[in-house]
Amino acid sequence: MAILETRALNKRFGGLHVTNNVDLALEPGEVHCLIGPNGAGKSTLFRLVLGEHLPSSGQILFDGEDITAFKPFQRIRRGMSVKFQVPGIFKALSVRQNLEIAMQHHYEPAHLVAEIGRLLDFLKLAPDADRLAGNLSHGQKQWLEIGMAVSLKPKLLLLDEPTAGMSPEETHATGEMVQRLNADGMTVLAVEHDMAFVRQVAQKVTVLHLGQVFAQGTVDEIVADERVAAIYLGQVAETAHA
Amino acid sequence: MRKEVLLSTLGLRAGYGGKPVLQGLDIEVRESEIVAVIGRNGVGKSTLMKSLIGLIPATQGSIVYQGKAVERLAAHRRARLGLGYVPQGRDVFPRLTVGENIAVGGMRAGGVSEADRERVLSYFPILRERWNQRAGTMSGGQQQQLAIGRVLVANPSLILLDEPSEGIQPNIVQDIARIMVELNRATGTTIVLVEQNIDMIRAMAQRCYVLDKGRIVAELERDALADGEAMRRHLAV
Amino acid sequence: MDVGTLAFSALYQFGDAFAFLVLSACGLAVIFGMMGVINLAHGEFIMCGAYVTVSAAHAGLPLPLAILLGALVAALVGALVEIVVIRHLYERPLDTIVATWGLSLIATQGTLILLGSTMAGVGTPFGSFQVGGYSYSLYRVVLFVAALVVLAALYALFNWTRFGVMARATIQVPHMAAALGVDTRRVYTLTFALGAGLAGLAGGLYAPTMTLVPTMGTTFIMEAFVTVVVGGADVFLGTAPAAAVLAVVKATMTSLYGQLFGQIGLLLAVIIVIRVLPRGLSGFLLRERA
Amino acid sequence: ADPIKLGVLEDQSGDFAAATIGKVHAIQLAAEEINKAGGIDGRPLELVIYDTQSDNTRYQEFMRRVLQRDKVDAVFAGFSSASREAYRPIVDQLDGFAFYNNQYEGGVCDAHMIVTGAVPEQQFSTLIPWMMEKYGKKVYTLAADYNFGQISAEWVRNIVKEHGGEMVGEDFIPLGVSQFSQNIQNIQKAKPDFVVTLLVGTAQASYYEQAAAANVGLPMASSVNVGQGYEHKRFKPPSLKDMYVTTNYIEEVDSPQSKAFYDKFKAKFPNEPYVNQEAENSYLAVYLYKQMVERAKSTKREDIRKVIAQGDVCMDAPEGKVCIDPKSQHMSHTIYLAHVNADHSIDFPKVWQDIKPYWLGEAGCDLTKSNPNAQYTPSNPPPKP
Amino acid sequence: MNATFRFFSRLEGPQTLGRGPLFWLGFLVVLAGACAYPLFSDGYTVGNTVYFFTWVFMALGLSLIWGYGGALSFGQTAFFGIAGYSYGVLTINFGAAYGFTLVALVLAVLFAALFAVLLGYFLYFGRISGVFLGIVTLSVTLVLERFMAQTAGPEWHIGKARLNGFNGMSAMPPLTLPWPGGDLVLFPDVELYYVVLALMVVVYLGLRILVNSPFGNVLVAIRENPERAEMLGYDIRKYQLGAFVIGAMLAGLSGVLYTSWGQYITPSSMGMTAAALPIVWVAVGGRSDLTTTLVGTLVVLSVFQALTIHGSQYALVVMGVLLVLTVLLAPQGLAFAFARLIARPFRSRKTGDV
Ligand SMILES: Nc1ncnc2c1ncn2[C@@H]1O[C@H](COP(=O)(O)OP(=O)(O)OP(=O)(O)O)[C@@H](O)[C@H]1O
Ligand SMILES: Nc1ncnc2c1ncn2[C@@H]1O[C@H](COP(=O)(O)OP(=O)(O)OP(=O)(O)O)[C@@H](O)[C@H]1O
Ligand SMILES: NC(N)=O
Ligand SMILES: [Mg+2]
Ligand SMILES: [Mg+2]
Repeated sequence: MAILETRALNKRFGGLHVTNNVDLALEPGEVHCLIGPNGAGKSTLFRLVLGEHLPSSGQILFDGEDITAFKPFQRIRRGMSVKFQVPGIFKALSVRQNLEIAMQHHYEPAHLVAEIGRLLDFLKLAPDADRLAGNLSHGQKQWLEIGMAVSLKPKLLLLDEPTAGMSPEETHATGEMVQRLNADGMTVLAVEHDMAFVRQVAQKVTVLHLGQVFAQGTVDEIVADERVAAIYLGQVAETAHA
Repeated sequence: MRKEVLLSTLGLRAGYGGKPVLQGLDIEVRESEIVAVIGRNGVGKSTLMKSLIGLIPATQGSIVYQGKAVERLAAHRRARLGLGYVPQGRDVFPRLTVGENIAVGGMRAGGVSEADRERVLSYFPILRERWNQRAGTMSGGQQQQLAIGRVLVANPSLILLDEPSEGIQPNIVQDIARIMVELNRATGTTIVLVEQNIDMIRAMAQRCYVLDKGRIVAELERDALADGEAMRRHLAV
Repeated sequence: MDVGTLAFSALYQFGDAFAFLVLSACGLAVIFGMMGVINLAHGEFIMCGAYVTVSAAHAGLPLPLAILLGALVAALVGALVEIVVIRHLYERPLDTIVATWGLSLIATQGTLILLGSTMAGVGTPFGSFQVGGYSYSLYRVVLFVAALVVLAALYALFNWTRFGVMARATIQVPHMAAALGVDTRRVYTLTFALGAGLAGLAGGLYAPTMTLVPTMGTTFIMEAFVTVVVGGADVFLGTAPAAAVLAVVKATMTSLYGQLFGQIGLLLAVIIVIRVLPRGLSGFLLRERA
Repeated sequence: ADPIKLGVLEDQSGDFAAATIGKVHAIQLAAEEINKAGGIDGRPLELVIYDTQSDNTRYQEFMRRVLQRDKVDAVFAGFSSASREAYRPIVDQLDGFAFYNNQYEGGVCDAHMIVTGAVPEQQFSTLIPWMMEKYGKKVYTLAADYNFGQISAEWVRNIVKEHGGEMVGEDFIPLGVSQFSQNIQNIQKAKPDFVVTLLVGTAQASYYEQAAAANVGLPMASSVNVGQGYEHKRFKPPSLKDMYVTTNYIEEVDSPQSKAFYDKFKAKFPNEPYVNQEAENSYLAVYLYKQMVERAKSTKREDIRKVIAQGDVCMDAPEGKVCIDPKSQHMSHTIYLAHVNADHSIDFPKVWQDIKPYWLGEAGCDLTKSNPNAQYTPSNPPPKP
Repeated sequence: MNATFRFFSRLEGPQTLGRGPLFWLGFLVVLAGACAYPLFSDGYTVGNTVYFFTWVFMALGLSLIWGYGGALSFGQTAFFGIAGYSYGVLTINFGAAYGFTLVALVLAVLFAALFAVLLGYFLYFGRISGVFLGIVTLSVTLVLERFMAQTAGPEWHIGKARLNGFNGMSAMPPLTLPWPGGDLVLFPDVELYYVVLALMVVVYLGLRILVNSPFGNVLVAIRENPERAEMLGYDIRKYQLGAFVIGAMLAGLSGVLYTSWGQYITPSSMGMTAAALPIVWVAVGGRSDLTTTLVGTLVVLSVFQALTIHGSQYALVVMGVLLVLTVLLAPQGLAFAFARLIARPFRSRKTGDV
């Protein structure tokens, strides 16, 4: 059974049909990448899945349960979590407190401090633990938000452009982290424009275009697809980090 | 023959409320050059850009633009001298329409001419399509295109680009690189580029500073840029 | 009583309420809508406009000029206040509540000390006219027209002029506006001065019809806030329809059940409108605009 | 000798300041005169003055302060009835002695209080029949929507009915309202012979200007305007034309005592915009206090009340002769009918001598026998024994 | 010993200023001073101090809603008034015997809570936020004021209790404590002082525990970024509602104490000026901390009163100037600015590197 499934999902903003009859199914344990041109509707699809937007029509199922009408927090509690495209952190709180707020209901109070410490190390934010999160650099904010999302130990992790603003090195490290989480059984759905990252982690790729599923397959199949190259990748897409 | 220096800093120091980030930076950007600045996350690349445009004050050192010390000038004055700035994270005006965002971009030049607007819209056709959409409801990549277009309409003589490829689909990244290079060739517009995307750096930059912990730790000339491995090493310092 | 008389009187009452709501609110709306500053000294700018107008009229200036002078002086005071106080608070808009409350204390009590507890009025110009057995004050019609003119001028200013776009950009992302060459400080000062000047204009326009005391501004405050809130964040789209809706509510309730219910009706209308349209009427009008 | 201390709590700032700064000045004037003349029984009078800022909580704070910290012998306090009600429990609790020198809606039956202001039975039993006789029997009331306005309107209603008249309308206006277009229309529709305006506060006074601008042109009657807020001085003529007010004093009162008082007042406070009835009430209250203390040879409240109980505490005030009624501890007054002319000058078509504050006593308040510390109204009278 | 330590550790955290043995030593010294002070003072000063104390609860409640939860409630006085009137109605009808005044106190606070649940549900579940929340709450309190002001007529009564319009309701008994050998009537004097002081300490410590608990963490998170907080799985509306109701109960407690203190409650207690005052106290003190709110409220109240006593007609002008200067010169509040200077040895809260 699919862990996440959308059925004939539609979203309109005024005259704009942004999500157009999307059927998408995620198998448990897979790393699935969602790519597509700017404005294709990727972030919108995320927001629909998370309940930030309500669909104009269609259904969303999570773990077999129809969650279409659920409030966002209810969906999170059933085992999703998310890193947004624009970093969403608690700017006026310390990095440590950011993590504490994320983790306090998922760990025993006795273990909380140690767990936070481990995560801080993992995120390479230990030296910055007591700084205000709002004062981190852009990339550091991305890391912090990924850390918060991961700390919920979700079944399904949604990542919207997790590596935007990261150096190739860090992008790679993020990829490795995704792979590790996946190895522990987490399902991941990631939106990315960085094909190196997609190539590194994706087991399956869906291309969204004009709100519709445009193509689907393995990374190799997608990269080889000339139609995808035409709308999205361009000619010399793949030389650098292949 | 070397062109004249358009922008230079000497011993530039800047930071946030008493916390120093830039630790005495000397850079030189010559007329009609495309210079890249690279470095890991948090080393101070964006801080450099912000202090060049004047969004944070220089605590020490000087910034000379067109032979004139500008480090004490307010941001809007520097903009009026011809500096354009595309920030990291886009910062479009969310409740203004696309068209109004473009109009604000042209403010320093006293208005947007028909020709400039058409030129920018031809670079980014989505902006024409969404002329009356509120910028805050555009997708991330669309906003990034708007942020770039908004600066280009005013024909700045120096553009500060902070990670312009962020969030942009691969083929448009290539387009942007191409547009910038063409612009540079055609009008002599000078560009300072902060990027993590090696392809883009290589496609655009003629020279490159490597930044670490608020200091310049290396300067790479054109040929060094060709060496992908070396570049990657520097980005991972 | 015939239908025409009835219709005219309903229209007159509506127009009267509408004018009061619009003129009370527009200064506050500009400052709140554009700058996010909740100006609790709004009433004192109104008082300032009224006092200047009346003093000038006593000194022999023709009333229309006196009113404009009132607006101008209020605008200048507003500019000064912006430069000395408000400018330093944009990062923390809620603190402006306290600061402007302090300013309002200074203004009311300062006026009391300097100019005494009351000021003699100038009398309402233009006399009255008769429709179907009722006589009406012609000046109230002038107020209604003034309200329409102010609305139209504001709309044009903010949507069709460079200043308007600049101001809105500055309010939304100030550092970016500056980086694009907008002199944000000047925009702030001018915007605040404009709001203060509009408040002064309201004071000047109503001065001939009211008691002049240092606390006179408070009688405008409730209507002003209610209108701004019902209008929502986009003041230029919101203020006019909000004032229209509220004027209907107020005029109807007042004529049916008296002034108390006119007032309570206004307040309840706010609560209901916000519940139904959490972002005000302008939020509603803009919702589907792509 | 030890001074006698008098606490003064009046609003010198805020909404009510226009009508009350003069009260403080009147008390200062009286105290200065008394001290020049050797004080009260040889003891100088010392004033402890606080600005209550038109704020009820300040009355509560400062009433405690004057009674407990400053240990004053008596307090002169309050303009609005709400402020009086705010401090009254504290006066009762701390067993103080307070003078309320203000015209009000009447009905306070409290042995800790002396009221020198006029009450509705004094102002309306004179005003309303006179108006009905002169202008006709159809009456419209426009009143402030709170205790003073509602209770006064009730008096008007009762008196109009007693005299065979008809109420053709009643509008109540919340305090602070300044816009009257609808009320003006209501009045025109009801076609009364005259309008009783019981409008309180500076905002509500805007009615006169607006009614004049709409050319309502009806005679008006009031117990509160002109005498308190000197609207005829503040608005441009002829907006108050044909307004009739019953008041126990205004500066236009044309008698030698009044002239003398007015001249002394203006000499000491040349910038005073107007000497209103509350200023006179406050002024006479100081002299009344002097007389009572001297007769009681004590400043203790119980001793003073024994003097009052004799029923002959009277004096010649600027308005004329006034006396304290022992049952209610309110005052009898000379009531002037002030008429505002088109040019806002005042004449007095009628003067009533020695009008008693009869209602409380008749209704059953008798402070010589018991002290209920309560406020009554015609529709909520004292329980019958 | 260990238990004591654990208790104190729950009182501390990143959400509150002041921690460590030194801070608590200072706290105990201040508390001891507060306990001893009536012995050296007169009835007026003690009664006046109680008067100041009565407002502190409303300020602490607003600090919780606004400073911690990020929702500016401009209508705390509505709860203040509801509880004050409820106390009046209950005690006028049922008297003060058998400690009923305490029952009335609890019931009155519960009425305020009930009203807050209704209003809060309407607000938060309707997703009203930002200044709109402020204006709706202000409107509510103004409606109550307008309505109560016109209840002068005899038809407006609840049981024996006349609402009595703008003039306000009086003649309710003060709080009484059942006491062996006759109830203790809590007039504004030493007895009331100790009762209110005890209440204040309990509320202060209780709120410290609350804001440093996971509940407090989430509240602060909502203030910073409600969307993110929701995306961490928190039903933010419930947390906001919780804080709102607690804040309302504290305002209600202030209302009851005030009503009992002066045996009087008036519609003006819910009016515009009254509604603005709590915001001033809290903002001047430093809204994002309980201690600064408490200290700031007491400072503002006493400074303003002192100014009114000694400042003659200039008092209000000086108050205005002080407010403006405070906002300009002490951006995080007066108490915070002082605390930063004085509390260094107490290892003040880490605020990052701004
Ligand atoms: N609230 C809205 N009102 C109108 N249009 C909207 C709204 N939100 C999104 N859109 C439009 O919907 C389309 C899809 O946006 P979305 O953010 O999902 O794109 P995306 O695939 O994530 O793109 P990107 O790669 O640039 O982030 C865009 O054209 C955008 O302009
Ligand atoms: N507003 C701020 N206040 C305080 N410190 C800040 C602020 N912005 C950035 N910093 C700090 O300054 C340092 C440099 O940040 P900067 O944004 O310049 O890095 P960057 O090189 O652009 O990184 P990235 O590649 O992640 O964008 C970092 O340590 C960051 O935490
Ligand atoms: N006592 C009065 N007029 O309120
Ligand atoms: Mg997106
Ligand atoms: Mg950066």
